[in-house]
Amino acid sequence: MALEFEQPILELEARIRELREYAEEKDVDLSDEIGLLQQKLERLQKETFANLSRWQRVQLARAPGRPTTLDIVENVFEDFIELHGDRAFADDPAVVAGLARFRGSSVVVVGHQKGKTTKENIHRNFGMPHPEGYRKAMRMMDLADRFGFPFVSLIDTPGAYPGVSAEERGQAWVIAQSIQRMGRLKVPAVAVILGEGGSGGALAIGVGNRVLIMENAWYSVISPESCAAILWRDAAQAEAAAEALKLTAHDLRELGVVDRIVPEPGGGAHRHPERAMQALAEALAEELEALEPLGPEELVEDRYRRFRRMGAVRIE
Amino acid sequence: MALEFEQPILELEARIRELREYAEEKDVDLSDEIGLLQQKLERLQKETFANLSRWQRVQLARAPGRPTTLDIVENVFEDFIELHGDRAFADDPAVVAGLARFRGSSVVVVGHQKGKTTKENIHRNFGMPHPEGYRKAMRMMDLADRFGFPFVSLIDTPGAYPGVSAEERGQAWVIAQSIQRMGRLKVPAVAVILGEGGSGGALAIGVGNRVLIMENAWYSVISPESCAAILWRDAAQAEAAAEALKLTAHDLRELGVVDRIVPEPGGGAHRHPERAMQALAEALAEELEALEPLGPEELVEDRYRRFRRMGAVRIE
Amino acid sequence: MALDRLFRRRRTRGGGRDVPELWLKCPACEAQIYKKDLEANLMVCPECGHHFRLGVEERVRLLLDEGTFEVTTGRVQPEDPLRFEDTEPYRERLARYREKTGRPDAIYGGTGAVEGVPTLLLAMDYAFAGGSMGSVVGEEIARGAEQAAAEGRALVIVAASGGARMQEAALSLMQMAKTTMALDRLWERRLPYVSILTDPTTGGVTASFAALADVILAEPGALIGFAGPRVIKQTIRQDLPEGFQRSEFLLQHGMLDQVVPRERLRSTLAQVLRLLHPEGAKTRGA
Amino acid sequence: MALDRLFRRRRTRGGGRDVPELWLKCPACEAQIYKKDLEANLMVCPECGHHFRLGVEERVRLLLDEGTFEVTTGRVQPEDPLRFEDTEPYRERLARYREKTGRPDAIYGGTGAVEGVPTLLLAMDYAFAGGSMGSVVGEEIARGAEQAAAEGRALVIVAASGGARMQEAALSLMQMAKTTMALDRLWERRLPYVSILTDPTTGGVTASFAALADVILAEPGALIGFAGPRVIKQTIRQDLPEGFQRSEFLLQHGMLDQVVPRERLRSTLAQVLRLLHPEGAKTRGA
Ligand SMILES: [Zn+2]
Ligand SMILES: [Zn+2]
Repeated sequence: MALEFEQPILELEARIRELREYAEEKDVDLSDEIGLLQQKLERLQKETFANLSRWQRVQLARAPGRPTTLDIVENVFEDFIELHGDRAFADDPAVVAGLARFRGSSVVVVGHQKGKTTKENIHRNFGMPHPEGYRKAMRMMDLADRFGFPFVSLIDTPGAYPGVSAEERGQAWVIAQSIQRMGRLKVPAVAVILGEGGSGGALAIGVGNRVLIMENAWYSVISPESCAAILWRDAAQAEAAAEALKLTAHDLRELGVVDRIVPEPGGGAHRHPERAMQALAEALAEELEALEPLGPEELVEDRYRRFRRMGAVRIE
Repeated sequence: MALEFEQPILELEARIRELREYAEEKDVDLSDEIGLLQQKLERLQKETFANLSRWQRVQLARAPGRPTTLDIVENVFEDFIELHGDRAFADDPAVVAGLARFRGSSVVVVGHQKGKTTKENIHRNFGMPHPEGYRKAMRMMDLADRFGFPFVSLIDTPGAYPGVSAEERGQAWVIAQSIQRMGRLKVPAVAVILGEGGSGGALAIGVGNRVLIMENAWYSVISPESCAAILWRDAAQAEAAAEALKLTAHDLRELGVVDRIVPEPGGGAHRHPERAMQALAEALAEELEALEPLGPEELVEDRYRRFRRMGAVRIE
Repeated sequence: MALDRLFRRRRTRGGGRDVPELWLKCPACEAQIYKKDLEANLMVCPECGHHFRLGVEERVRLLLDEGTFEVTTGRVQPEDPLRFEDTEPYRERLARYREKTGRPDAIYGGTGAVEGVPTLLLAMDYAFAGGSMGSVVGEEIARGAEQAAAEGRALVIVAASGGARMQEAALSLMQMAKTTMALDRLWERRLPYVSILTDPTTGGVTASFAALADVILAEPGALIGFAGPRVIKQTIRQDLPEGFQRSEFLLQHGMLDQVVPRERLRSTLAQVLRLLHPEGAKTRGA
Repeated sequence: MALDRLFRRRRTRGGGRDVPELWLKCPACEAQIYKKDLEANLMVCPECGHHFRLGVEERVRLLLDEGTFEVTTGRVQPEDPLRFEDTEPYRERLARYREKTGRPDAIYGGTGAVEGVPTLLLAMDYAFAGGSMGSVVGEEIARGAEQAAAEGRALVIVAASGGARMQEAALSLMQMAKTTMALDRLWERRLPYVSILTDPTTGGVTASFAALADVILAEPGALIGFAGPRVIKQTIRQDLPEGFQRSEFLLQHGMLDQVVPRERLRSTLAQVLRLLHPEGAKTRGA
């Protein structure tokens, strides 16, 4: 299950664990040896994670064990109650939505949801929503506006589902509508890219006044694999595509696409989800507090200005 | 095709026609005889239509040849352009919607649509909408509000379609939403019951500031046949049920459910659709003009007050 | 509230004449259930979880904080605007139902609190003319929404209805618009409205206020829909799919927020109201 | 406008060197068509009605009143913010397309009138990088919406696009939000926006401004969707249904207002704009 570049770290960790057990069992003092290995481990981890390639980050972003929307609503928020359905066609398990309390106040939360097992993943359609999922999200935006609650979206999808049923029910239409609806929110909106930020399926709930990204998440117009398949005509060139797409948190911060990077603990969020979620909670609290003074019209205008700036052009 | 109580009138008309042809052919003067028969015809028609039973009116309301939504958008309005689809699932041919010009100004029009032939009726589902039809209607309400155009609805349905597919896609939900949406219109809304006003399927587009009804139309919570089947346990008692339900234009005017009766020409709208449509055009023009001075909030409040009054209760 | 208190009043009243009804057969699993056990279990079959219908007084006691309830319904009385008569005059039917239920029409409720959240709770009474909505039900709901808005209360409506009341014809139909539009008084004040759908909720009630809540909860296995199953069967001339128009089916089709077993209904409702009601939504300062 | 004028300019320019292209084969009915006949017929196959792609200059001439057009696009130039390189550097691709089309990016248009209604018309150029939307397309559309709002014009956008431009990655994606949000400037002023979908309109263009118009028209037989047919085929590992993702399919599925043959496109657009634009909507006083 471990990623290739994680192997040396995991092996070192295993050796430290063994030594500890041995020392305890035999009642000998190996603290010097263990201390040295610990230092070595920390160095290795730092080095590995300081020099991650973009493709390695993509792998981290997909690593099982990373905090998902359901983890976050249970751990970062309180009193979460899930609300189901789009009131039109179906409930989409690839999108989780509901009400919760955050630092004492009610908020509306919507997020993509992948499964942690194959069975769950099939149920959740690997986090790829159908149109119903986005309609559920829009219903939540209505709810946030109706009650004046901040809106928090959690993004983690390879993309909106590219299937016949989704096309029949207007996948493009509903993504466009969701972008528009979120842009019009009269309440503070913060979007967080948790893991994968795959194209329009991610952006549909990504129109925040602030857009945050976990340190090892990615966000782009297309996945590296699909990009490679189209531009290189070879999906195996995904690594090159990942480099070219500049899809990491740091790239996006530089491009002005995201406002803030939520740091992940050493080894990545999948190895220490609680610490990752704590960092997220703090960032979220700060951003929501910063938005509090803005009135409804100011929030809409702020969001417009934020996205109006995006892009790189030269005016002749 | 003629209704039973129309037979004597139709026979007399046929005789007059024959006499005319005979007189012309043989070049003889039968004007006295024809004049007498004409007088008799007028008397008979007046008598018949002055004493129509409620059940006879129900039959008239269903008579083929009455002006339908498509007739009205072509004849009462100008420049009609049909707009299709609910932008979510399907286009419902049982509901026709679009933009048009009325007395020089743009309006949004929505109406139920029955077919004139069996084939057309199958295509139009006998004027019984699926949820998509009501979503299309709501989209038109959005359009009316967006541009500040008056909203005109034309009601002619036995009811919303009672089938599995309609239930699956939330028939009750969408009717409720349409009632709510129409209540919130910030533009003048006039509803006209053209023929059949069957229950929630009719009311869904019936929340007008003014509700007009064609003289021989009916409007009730249930069709006479269904009512008879439930209360009398015998659908053949439809005539008795029609009487009990007090579902005619005059009954409804008395109950305060409708504001205005649009008179139909002698013999009913199905025999002289152009004249019926002309009367409708005049009534519509007057009602829209009367609503013109009201502002957006006043229109919402006016609609609320109108429906808030409805009902018969006693406060102890 | 201790669950065994829920039916205290009825047990006290009923006295010793209940003997022939001591045992009931569950229509779902056919188990023979001792009536007191059923009542102690909130009228939920202990064997299979089948939810029996719950009376409106029991419903109020189930959902509201002890000692907070004050009835507001009952002053609005039905009329017979159409002088309707089928196999029996409408007036006589009304009198019969009044006799049977002790109430003037198919709705009961009032003000109270749900875990402290000020609430106006209305419950439709299926025992009165199948919970059908005529002018009285419509008027009580409109008044309830207006009062809740004026007093800063959440509105909670427990639906149980065969639909609109035929004997008031077009006037019943108009209640769909009246109740729906009255809900907007809550919108203006940002007060929550929660709808609880119980067995059965169909016709004009589903197609108006019941479907328009901020949060829609339903009891398990409840029949919920627009057209009744018999009508649909006649229309399509086919058997209906298993579970069709039941709560779980509606949840899958996106119409409900949650299906909540009766034992968790009160706590779920309280959680929703605390999150949505202005008094609960911002506790930062508290 | 006389239809045979539409291609006048091109014919004049092309001169005598067009000889090898005098005949074309219709991809739908395989008929051999004389090129001049095709052009005179608005690039619609005279045999089967198949709509060939129409160039952006021809599109402008087709839709705007003669002599009213003033180009507004062209000042916004592309950058290479990611220094993107696949099998070819993005800069070189851009230069090639500029060479080929004579335009800096995949959009062309400006101000004009449609049967008198003041309009800002933008047409996406499929010949430039498959009409893909990068920063320039997004910026031109945002500017177009803002200018239309400021000047009281209707906005008309003719879409033709394979989707977002991969070589600008996340910045392309952001154009979906930027263009969508810019449309709200028209809302505030009650100015109409009409979207015309032509073959093909997919990906991020469909899933943003193209799907959000007051009225959505499409040309017959155009491929319209979110995911491309190849991607979908890979996903479901089945053949796609006949007519899937074509205009007529989308009309049936409720996504379009009308499918309009090219010969009626101008008159239909004019009718919609006259009904929606403030200058046409109230003629009572006129
Ligand atoms: Zn049981
Ligand atoms: Zn051809």
